[in-house]
Amino acid sequence: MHLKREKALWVYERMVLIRKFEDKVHDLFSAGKIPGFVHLYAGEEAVAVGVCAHFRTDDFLTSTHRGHGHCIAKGVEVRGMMAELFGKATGSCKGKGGSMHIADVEKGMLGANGIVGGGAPLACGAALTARVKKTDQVTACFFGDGGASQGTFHEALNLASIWKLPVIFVCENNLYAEASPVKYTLNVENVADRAAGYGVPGVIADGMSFFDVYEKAGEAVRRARAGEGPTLIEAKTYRFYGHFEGDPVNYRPKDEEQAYRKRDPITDFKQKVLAKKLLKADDLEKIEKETQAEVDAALEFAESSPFPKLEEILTDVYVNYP
Amino acid sequence: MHLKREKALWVYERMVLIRKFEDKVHDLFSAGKIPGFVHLYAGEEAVAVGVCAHFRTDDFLTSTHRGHGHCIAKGVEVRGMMAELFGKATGSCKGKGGSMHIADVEKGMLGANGIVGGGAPLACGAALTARVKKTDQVTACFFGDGGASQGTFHEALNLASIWKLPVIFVCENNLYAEASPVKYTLNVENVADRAAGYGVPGVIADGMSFFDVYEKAGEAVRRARAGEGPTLIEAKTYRFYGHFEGDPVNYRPKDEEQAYRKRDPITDFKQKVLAKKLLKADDLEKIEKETQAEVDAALEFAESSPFPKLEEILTDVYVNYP
Amino acid sequence: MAERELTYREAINEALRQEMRRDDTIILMGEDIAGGSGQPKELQDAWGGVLGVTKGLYTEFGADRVLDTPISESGYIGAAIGAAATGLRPVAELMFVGFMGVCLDQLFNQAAKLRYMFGGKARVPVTIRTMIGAGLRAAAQHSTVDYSVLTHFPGLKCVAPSSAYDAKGLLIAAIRDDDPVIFCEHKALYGEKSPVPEESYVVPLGTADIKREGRDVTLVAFAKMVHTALAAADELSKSGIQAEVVDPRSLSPLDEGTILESVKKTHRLVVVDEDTPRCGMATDIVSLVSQKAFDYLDAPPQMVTPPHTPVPFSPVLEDSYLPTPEQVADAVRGTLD
Amino acid sequence: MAERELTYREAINEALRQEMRRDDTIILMGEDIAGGSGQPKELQDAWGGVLGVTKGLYTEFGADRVLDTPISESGYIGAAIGAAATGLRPVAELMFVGFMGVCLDQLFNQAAKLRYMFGGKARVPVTIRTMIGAGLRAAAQHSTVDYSVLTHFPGLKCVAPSSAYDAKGLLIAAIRDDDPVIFCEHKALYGEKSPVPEESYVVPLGTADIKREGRDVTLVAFAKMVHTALAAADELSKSGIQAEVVDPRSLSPLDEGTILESVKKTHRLVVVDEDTPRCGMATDIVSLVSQKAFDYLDAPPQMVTPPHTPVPFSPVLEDSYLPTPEQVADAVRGTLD
Ligand SMILES: Cc1ncc(C[n+]2csc(CCOP(=O)(O)OP(=O)(O)O)c2C)c(N)n1
Ligand SMILES: Cc1ncc(C[n+]2csc(CCOP(=O)(O)OP(=O)(O)O)c2C)c(N)n1
Ligand SMILES: [Mg+2]
Ligand SMILES: [Mg+2]
Repeated sequence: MHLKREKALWVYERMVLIRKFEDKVHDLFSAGKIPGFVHLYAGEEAVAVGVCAHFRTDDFLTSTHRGHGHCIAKGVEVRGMMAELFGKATGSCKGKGGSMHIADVEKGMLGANGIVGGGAPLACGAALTARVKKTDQVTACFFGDGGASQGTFHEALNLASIWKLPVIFVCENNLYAEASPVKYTLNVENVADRAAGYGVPGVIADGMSFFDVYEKAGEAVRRARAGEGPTLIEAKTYRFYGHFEGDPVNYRPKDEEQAYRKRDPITDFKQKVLAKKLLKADDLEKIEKETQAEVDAALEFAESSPFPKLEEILTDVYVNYP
Repeated sequence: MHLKREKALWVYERMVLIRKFEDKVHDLFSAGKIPGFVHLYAGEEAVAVGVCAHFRTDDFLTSTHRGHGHCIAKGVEVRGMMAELFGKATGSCKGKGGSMHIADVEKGMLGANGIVGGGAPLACGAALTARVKKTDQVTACFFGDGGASQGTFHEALNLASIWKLPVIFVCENNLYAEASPVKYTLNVENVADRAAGYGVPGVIADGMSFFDVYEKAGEAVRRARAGEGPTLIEAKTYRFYGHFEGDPVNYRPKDEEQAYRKRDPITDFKQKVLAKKLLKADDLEKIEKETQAEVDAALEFAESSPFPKLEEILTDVYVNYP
Repeated sequence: MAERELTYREAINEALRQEMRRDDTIILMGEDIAGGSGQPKELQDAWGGVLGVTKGLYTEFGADRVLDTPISESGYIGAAIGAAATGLRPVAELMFVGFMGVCLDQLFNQAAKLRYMFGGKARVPVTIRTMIGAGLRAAAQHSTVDYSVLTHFPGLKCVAPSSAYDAKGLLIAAIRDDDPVIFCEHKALYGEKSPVPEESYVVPLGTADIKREGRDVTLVAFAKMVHTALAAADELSKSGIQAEVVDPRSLSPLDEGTILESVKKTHRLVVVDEDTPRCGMATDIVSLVSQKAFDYLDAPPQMVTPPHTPVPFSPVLEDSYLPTPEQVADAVRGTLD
Repeated sequence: MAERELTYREAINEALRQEMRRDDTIILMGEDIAGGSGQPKELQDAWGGVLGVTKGLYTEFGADRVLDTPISESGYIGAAIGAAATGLRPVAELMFVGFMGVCLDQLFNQAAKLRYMFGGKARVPVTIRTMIGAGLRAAAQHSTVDYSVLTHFPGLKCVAPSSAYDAKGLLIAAIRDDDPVIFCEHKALYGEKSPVPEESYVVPLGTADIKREGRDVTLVAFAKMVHTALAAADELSKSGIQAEVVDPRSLSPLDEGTILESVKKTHRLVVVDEDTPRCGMATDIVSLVSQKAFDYLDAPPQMVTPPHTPVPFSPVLEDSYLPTPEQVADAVRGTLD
């Protein structure tokens, strides 16, 4: 699938921004500066960016506990995200949600989700809104290989299939759910094999390759916008860090980790766009600098922001409360 | 698959007993003698009996809201069942459960279930007991075409597949879930098509033919007893009455109903065993008389039985209560 | 001219119809709320809900706005929630409240918490209609009220009308409300009639109603138990005891003021609730009054509820499982000794 | 010789280990309760639960008795229930109580009701271990206690230990009990130490413990809030106020006697609960005492709970969301005015 220069710049910028953001968060967590349960997306950048490269701001996505990458790919600002991780009043959610509930509804990012499988029904709902309002908006539903065992995945896929909802179910199969390997939790080779049971196309993408995800997501998005219904895409990927920050990662073979590190999606993209002469080394360098600066600025912003006022505990429970 | 004379007698007796029981309950409900939500199994006899013909008393099954047929096929006594429908103290559940919760754990009948999909996880549990205790007991999990949309079906099938549990998932596809046709609730032709997504055999049986169900269930039971894991069997069938008693059944084409009535599984069995000379007309007549007498006696038993004492409200909540 | 009367069932149907005519972002979802979807036209709209409450709405508003769903409550109720967060105003039916166990996550972790977790940057104007209550010989899984649980969760609102009038006004209020509201319909009340204005009106969430005035004791009761309390009040009045019957109507938010005012007047409280007694609405009201009107109470507050058991099937058991007017009257007399 | 001390985490682990050695029908199920299942041996038993509580049990008892599960709580918890009904004694882990929404049906409609619906002809000896509580910056879906909901449902039992000693004894009692028991582990207590006997012992379900004696006010508190109440009692004793701290330990069944006796002695009640205030344990205890010990109360009973809101993420918010010893002490002083 052909990529225009401008889009290619955007793609590189988003992928690198995700990586630098996550690397920074990793360091901050290790230094004890960020509290809570934090799940990093580093290594999986090609998936979120490959899908969202087809998206408009008014398209939607639902995410998971591992949501930072989806946010950034959908255009959520990193300063608000970083402030959120610090629990600051300037965070995307005023510090009330934290990493597992980071969201930006205006940007179409309908929330990370602390419940595995929790987002799948919500994604059908966003798609239903588009259908009832007769727009051509599409919705992506990201979930993990672990999430593929949840009942909500099945229910949502069935619902989307019978109503031909414009949803793209994107399984990020990173081989593990916490410390459980997917070969233990599934009796089939591919999550995509489940699509046939719903009369829906099931597609496997190389989640370490932006171009492969981009191409397969492109067809899924086209189908969805055209009213042809949902697609299930399984992106085979890998997370570079542990399940959550603090995880000793003692359940993965070291050689497996190394092999995947060698298939870094950012390096892969870089090599390909340079080889194709789509972008120049200068472009890339500039982006690397700018994204680093953006992350640094986000950190400064977060650190210098105030904590929420205590009254904030009581607000935002209801829109209308007598 | 070959059937011995003794087994054939048993099969005919069970199928006819189910039919006569349900016909009687239908009349009793219409006459206002039985209260509550009552879902009749008439028309689907070949499924429960075709599966349970392979079963021992120490095998298990989980059932649905439409449970009378499963009970009878598993050997539960009809007098206790009838008394239960009347809410009498002599009922299988002392009158506390009623039609939707009829059960007989001693007979391996782990309960009708008022929750669509509620029995599937329980079936995995019974199978797990067999696995842990290293017995060769098997468990059948009956559910409807409507139940195939529930998350629990997916979760249970996945669990059974990875643990190779001795479960036979039996989908009774009677074309409707309440007033909703299966072609509306499913985007695939067959529920059995879902099996491939779990690496499990998916088999279609003619639910109006005892012999077809019997044969396919036989292989599934063999697999299960041998530790080869679960099977999904979809039996295409039809319910002769409404969804529940009182249903005007105004959502089904009349010619469809007639066509299925013509394929009555009891008539079908009768014709085949007579043609094969497996049983004689006398045998069948005797069974018809005896089962009628059994149902009549059950009714008399139920009607003459006392209601539970009011103290019964408070018992059986816990085994141990301080 | 005689006031027009509607049944509770008809009042709900009318509220839905009027609101759907007014606002085309309102859609309905649920199992067989039409019935026969996907069938030839003459077989469609066959049921209008399992007890006929939504009858005719499919015919008027069509398949785009009245959606029969597969049996996957997490899926379609979650979809209603997602649709609410993105611009629709769905009314989803959970056929029986006893099915909440298969979709609770979408209710209490998603609908209820999204707005808070997102720092106020989302709204979830969804209404969940659900049937509650015993009395139909529907046994343990189909007869609970369990609204106490839904009231427990911050972020949800929960209402339970006792009359056709309240049903219409509360449902319209629920639909227009920008927060998730659980609308509990007592299935034994569908046939109850009361005067119901034809025009649209709102019973604001969080407003209690005094169904009968009295000076001697306050009976706080919910849904069908309002009728039980009224019957008890009738009975008591024969012996000169004037009971005031307060129907909170809305469990969350709760109109604490009306309850406390009543108790400050009567000095006695009996709560009549169909939910089981542990951590339920009855304990909620008793503890409210005990904390905030302690000095006005002349006798220990009382609860009349079913026992801490599932709902039994047998008619004889079910009938004596539910609070009766006699039990309520006895409890009242107890507070007057 | 000094008494042996264990952490709350170690006490739970020891209870599981001792019971599993004693009874081979006990199996464990849960997500990553071993971790690394299906991997080469050296990568197995990697986690022992997300916070290490079940560490080493897989190594000792093997994959047949310690089962890692896929993420399908309805599926595997339902399987634990089905196994319990057919002859095993499973201990299943629901990682966080906030996940109950994805499996509640199996808990409240199946485990809780099977015995009743079947007229006493089934028993469901299953234990569900689950983590409760705030304080770890885990935000709205991973920080609730919500045991009030589980206490509400007839047929379930529910316990919440506050010390390592109670944790071991209550877990052994829960496992041996023939009814479904929800065993709530407060995640902020895992590191708390107390003397724990090496031998097996039982803390019977339904027995409260007086964690501190006093004559002036009764503090009823649960799980981590027992420590908050004890801190408040320390503080109050400086000004001569002697608070009695009652830890019910078991929420259902509830030891009403010990609570009522204490209030009859002190004449004052403050309930300290981490659950939100509507239809919760706090209202349950306040209403119990108001009904049954009304004449002994010299002041309105008080509740100290978080507000009716989800749990906020931000550390500053979360810290002031939870009841503090100061708030408890203030509430106590309020009852003494
Ligand atoms: C309903 C539910 N069950 C369990 C968990 C705990 N949990 C959080 S993330 C996770 C693993 C998810 O694995 P996967 O879906 O593969 O996503 P990944 O972390 O690999 O991106 C688990 C078990 C949860 N958050 N929600
Ligand atoms: C969780 C749940 N949702 C909805 C219902 C209401 N209900 C009872 S039976 C039924 C239809 C079931 O259809 P199917 O599974 O095909 O079984 P059949 O009645 O055809 O035998 C429905 C929707 C229920 N009992 N439980
Ligand atoms: Mg994964
Ligand atoms: Mg069906």
